[in-house]
Amino acid sequence: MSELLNNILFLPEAASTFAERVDMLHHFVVGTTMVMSAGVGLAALFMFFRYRRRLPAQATEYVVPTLKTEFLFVSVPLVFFLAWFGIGFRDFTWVTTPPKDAMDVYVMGKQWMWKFAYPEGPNGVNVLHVPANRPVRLLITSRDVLHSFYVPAFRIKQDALPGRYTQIWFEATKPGTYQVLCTEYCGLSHSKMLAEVVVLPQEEYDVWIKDQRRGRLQDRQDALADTSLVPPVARMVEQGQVLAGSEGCLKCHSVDGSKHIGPTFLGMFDRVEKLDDGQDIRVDEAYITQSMMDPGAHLVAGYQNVMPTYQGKLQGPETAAIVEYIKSLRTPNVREGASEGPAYDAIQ
Amino acid sequence: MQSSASTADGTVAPVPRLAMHFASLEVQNHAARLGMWLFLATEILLFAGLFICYGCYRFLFPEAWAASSRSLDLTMGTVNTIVLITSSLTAALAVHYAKEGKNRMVAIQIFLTLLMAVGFLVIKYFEYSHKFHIGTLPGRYYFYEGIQLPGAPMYFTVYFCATALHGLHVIIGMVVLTFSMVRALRRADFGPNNYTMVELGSMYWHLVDLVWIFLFPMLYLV
Amino acid sequence: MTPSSSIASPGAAPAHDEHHDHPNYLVDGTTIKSWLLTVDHKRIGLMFLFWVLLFFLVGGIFAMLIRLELLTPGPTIMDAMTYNRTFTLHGLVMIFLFMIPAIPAVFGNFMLPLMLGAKDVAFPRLNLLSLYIYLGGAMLALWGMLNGGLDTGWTFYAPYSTHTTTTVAPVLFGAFIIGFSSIVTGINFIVTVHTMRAPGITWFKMPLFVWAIYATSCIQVLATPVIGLLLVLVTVENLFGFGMFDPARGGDPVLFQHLFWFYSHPAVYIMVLPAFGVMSEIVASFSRKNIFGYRAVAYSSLGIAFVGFFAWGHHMFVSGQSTFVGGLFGVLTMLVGVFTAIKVFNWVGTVYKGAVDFKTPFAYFCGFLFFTVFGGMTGIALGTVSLDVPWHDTYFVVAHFHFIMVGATIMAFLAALHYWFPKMFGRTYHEGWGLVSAALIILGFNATFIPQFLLGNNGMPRRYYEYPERFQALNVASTAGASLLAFGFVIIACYLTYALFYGRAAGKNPWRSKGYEWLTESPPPTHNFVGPQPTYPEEPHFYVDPKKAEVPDAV
Amino acid sequence: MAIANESRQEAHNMEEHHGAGRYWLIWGVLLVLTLVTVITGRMHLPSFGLVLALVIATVKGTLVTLYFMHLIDHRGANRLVFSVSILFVLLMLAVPLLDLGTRFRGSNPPGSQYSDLQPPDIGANVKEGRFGGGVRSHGSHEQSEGH
Repeated sequence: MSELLNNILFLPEAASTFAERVDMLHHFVVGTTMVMSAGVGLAALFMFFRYRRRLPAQATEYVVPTLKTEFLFVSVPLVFFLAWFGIGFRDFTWVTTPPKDAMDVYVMGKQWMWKFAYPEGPNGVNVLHVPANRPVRLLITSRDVLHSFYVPAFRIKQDALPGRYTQIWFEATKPGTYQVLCTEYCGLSHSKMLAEVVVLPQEEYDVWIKDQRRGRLQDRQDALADTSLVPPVARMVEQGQVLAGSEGCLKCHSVDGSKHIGPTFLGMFDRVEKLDDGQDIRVDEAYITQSMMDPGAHLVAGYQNVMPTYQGKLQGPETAAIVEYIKSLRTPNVREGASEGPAYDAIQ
Repeated sequence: MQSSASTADGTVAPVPRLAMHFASLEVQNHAARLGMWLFLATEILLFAGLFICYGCYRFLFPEAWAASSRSLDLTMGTVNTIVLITSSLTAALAVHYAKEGKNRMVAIQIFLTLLMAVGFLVIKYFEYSHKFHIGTLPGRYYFYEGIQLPGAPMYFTVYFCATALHGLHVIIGMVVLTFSMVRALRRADFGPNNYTMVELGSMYWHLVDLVWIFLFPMLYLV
Repeated sequence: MTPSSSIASPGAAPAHDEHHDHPNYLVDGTTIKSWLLTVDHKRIGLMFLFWVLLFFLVGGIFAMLIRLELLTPGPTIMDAMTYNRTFTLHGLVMIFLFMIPAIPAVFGNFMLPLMLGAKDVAFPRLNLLSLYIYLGGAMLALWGMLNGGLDTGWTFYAPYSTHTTTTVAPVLFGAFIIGFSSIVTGINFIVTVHTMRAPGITWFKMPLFVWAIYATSCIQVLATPVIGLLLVLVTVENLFGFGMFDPARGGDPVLFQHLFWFYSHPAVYIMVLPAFGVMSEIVASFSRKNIFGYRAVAYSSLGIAFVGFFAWGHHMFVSGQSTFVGGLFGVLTMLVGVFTAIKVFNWVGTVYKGAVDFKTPFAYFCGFLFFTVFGGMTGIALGTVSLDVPWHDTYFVVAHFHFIMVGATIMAFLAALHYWFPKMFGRTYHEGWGLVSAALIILGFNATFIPQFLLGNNGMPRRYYEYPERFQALNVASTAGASLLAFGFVIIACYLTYALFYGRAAGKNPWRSKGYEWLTESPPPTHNFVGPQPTYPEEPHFYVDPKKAEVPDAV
Repeated sequence: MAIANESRQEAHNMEEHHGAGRYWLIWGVLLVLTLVTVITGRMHLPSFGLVLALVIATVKGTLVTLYFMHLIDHRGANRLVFSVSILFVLLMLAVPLLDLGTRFRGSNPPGSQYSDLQPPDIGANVKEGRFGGGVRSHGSHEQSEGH
């Protein structure tokens, strides 16, 4: 029955739990509308014929509705409309409130492509892999203008706002490949901003993501290209803290302000340091990154050039995470610095 | 408003001419006032757009708002408020004298109003030039180092949009009032039955005042 | 209060009062200047009719170009940039230059004073000014369109509109100027209704068309300033970059949408409420019945005007707006639906025990009923929050608003044009061609937009230059329907132009209607009434046999 | 004929001539209120400062509309028009505020009190650029990783 209705209505395949709910309400609304409109229409047609004009200047009776009729005119539509609204709003609340155990994926719209990133990697362009039968929360952002992430088969859609996140979630029910479309007009190639969601069974998904993470280590270039997709700061800070421990930074750099082999991380970011060649430098992301890759380039006065280079040992996102961690150790009196979080690009 | 204030050309009419499509003079004046109120309602909604931008961003960035509003010159703002309220008084008095047919007094009161309007704009000019100097400017033009809170440039975007739009209304109001003044001097035909033109011009001026009465605490006293 | 006392005042219409034959307004003064500088509401209405039809043609050509481009999944007749500009201009021309002034400025201007027993609108010169403001704004906007044209969509959402390199400023500023025209017309009509009603016409004896125009004017006056401000802000933003809605500077693009839809949602009612008014007149006139539930229809116009203001957020369910506010807007949307339903039931009820004469305007009434019911019900469906999630910004929405906003309004516009053609020009058109073209247009409209409903269900987003191949069949169907529609309009243009010059003389009241506007001559003389002003003892559309008539106290 | 009565009533009210003293009195009250609002404004009252300022402004605005603009002598439609426009402003303000307050926090402008995201650079102290600090610093970030 519902299959047939879906075909008549040209609805695409329903492949998420939300799609099932939406379609149910859709059928209810369309069904009632058709029945009631047919009723009104037939009544009208009947009366057009029954009360056709017989004399050119025919006089008619003066008819006014009774209070009961008027009440009926108001209450019947009101009851139906509110019932539909009740169901619809329940479902809407459901789809905008992700369950706690949902898996996060970051989605970024960019003229004219979609980028996807998992908190622990990997990143990808225009293809999103998700496991079936597991809630997935999409945190959607944009780098330039408004976009809108739309998967017809899942019946979900959410605008991407530049520089901030919106969220929506879904639980795919059938493995397969589904199209993603952009539905917020975003410029010249708006209609070419297509992507795919590949829904894999859980086991295949696990294999896939393991492969991806291994492959990613070998393919640094790819990882570098995708660093533009930064997860939110808080998560990066956590990663950075773990990395600073595991990569050995904390053997030489303290985080409590005490002097060690290297300068302390506490309050380092945005501090003006005196270099050994007498110049001043403001510690920013560029300087920190450079110091990791080529530690001897600019030495802070009073420290030895003993730090090994991390060139090739750290991935782009890992470097960024450590920078984020250092930034998080600012002392409170330092002014709020340059931007992080969802980045925002110029439109040219 | 223009149509209702019309008179027969050339001759000095003791009472205003009734446009042929109105039933009576009372109705004509009523229509003129109602039209003016409707027009003022559109003006209120025009400013409402900016008030909403103000409200939303104030809600989001309260600290930046407080800090930025303190960077304004409260003395100048207060003086400007007093100037504008006083000009509203003279505009109201102009209507008062128009009803009594004292055309000379009408002209004097409107002239005083215009004088204060110019004063308002001059003070505003000094405030603006100070802001251009220190860099508390909208959006990407902002270069003031004193306030480094997110939202501060937004405050000045709202500030400049609101005060510029208000300033534009001051200028339009001056033009409208000038017409009444010239007529009070040239034709001197305002009287108990014929003061609609002054009344409507003065209503417009009061609206300009009204908007400033709200802009002043919103911008200077957050 | 007698008409003679007010006519006695000299000066305003120097020459006319000396004529004893009282020429009708069309021939009273034949110079170009007498038209261009007229303050007669009927002539201004006709000039509006001319321009509005011209811009309808322009918008229609854009529409046909869009449909042709969408015949194939890839590029068909233009490149992507041209296509983006075309649909933007289609929207802007149709909304700001055609739909908004279509019924109020043409038929409202012409009929409102006639229906109120007034000699003119309250501010005739402002009325003329409104025409020239409209033309000025239109010229500026057209100049901008020819010098590059903008590609933002008619919604010009920030931040795209503030950053695009196309010509945004002149077009948006043109729209801003046109807004003034709309405001002036609105103020004029409200004041006219309040102060110019003839003795005997109380609030609840006003024709329902007047009620609808009154409600429309309220919306125009209260909503237009907000879009005016927003247009200026976007223009300034585009030129100077103040950052009001720039996300990089803490600006909120969703706030832009709130302000935008605060006007643009009520604007939908500016387009459709006058259509409701026209249809109330026509159904009463052609079934020779008083309107069933007159007060309910009148109040529901005001209700739509008021509640319609606070339903704007249903355009923003997936924009990042909060879930709670989404629900609030959803409920209010349902209320608008209820008001519309009241009207529909009462129109159908009017036919009950009536005497239906199935003439061209009544054929359009049937089409109108169909489009209003389905346009309205799809609107309700879109308002049930969760269904809007997949439908938002797809062709379903496009089809929905074309049904309610365009379908219903075009039906009413054409119905009004046919119904009041004898009143305006004193001639009649060919009834047979009228029915044929009405059938063609209703069919063509359905054939154009029903496939678009299905396209939307199937998931095709709007504003797509190229589309996946699975959408092609329905797009071809839609284009075919659009051709049928265009053909219907060509027929109308032909026989109405013919009727304008060679049509039979209509006589004073060819429909034997008892609407107030038919109490005067057709076409009316310059100041609407000759000799003593008609009196209005009966309510409009009172068709009870005078012998049996007890003046009813109900309603 | 209700409307004709309304016109006449209004004309009658407007004819009733008050002395100029009323305007001077209102002016005095307005000046006093201005001083009050400036003084309380300078105290930077923590939570209700803006509210108090707006209440005073409303009182001042009411005085101006009622007496300077003679709304107190007008009836019916004029009052309705004015109050409806004020009502619309309030409702129009309330809804976006409600939206900002109840939205998913991540969707609010970064750096605002309703967002956890870090603010973009506000553009002070840097070279002027159309797109400001956010992009610029991000660009340098990417470059630095290219080492």
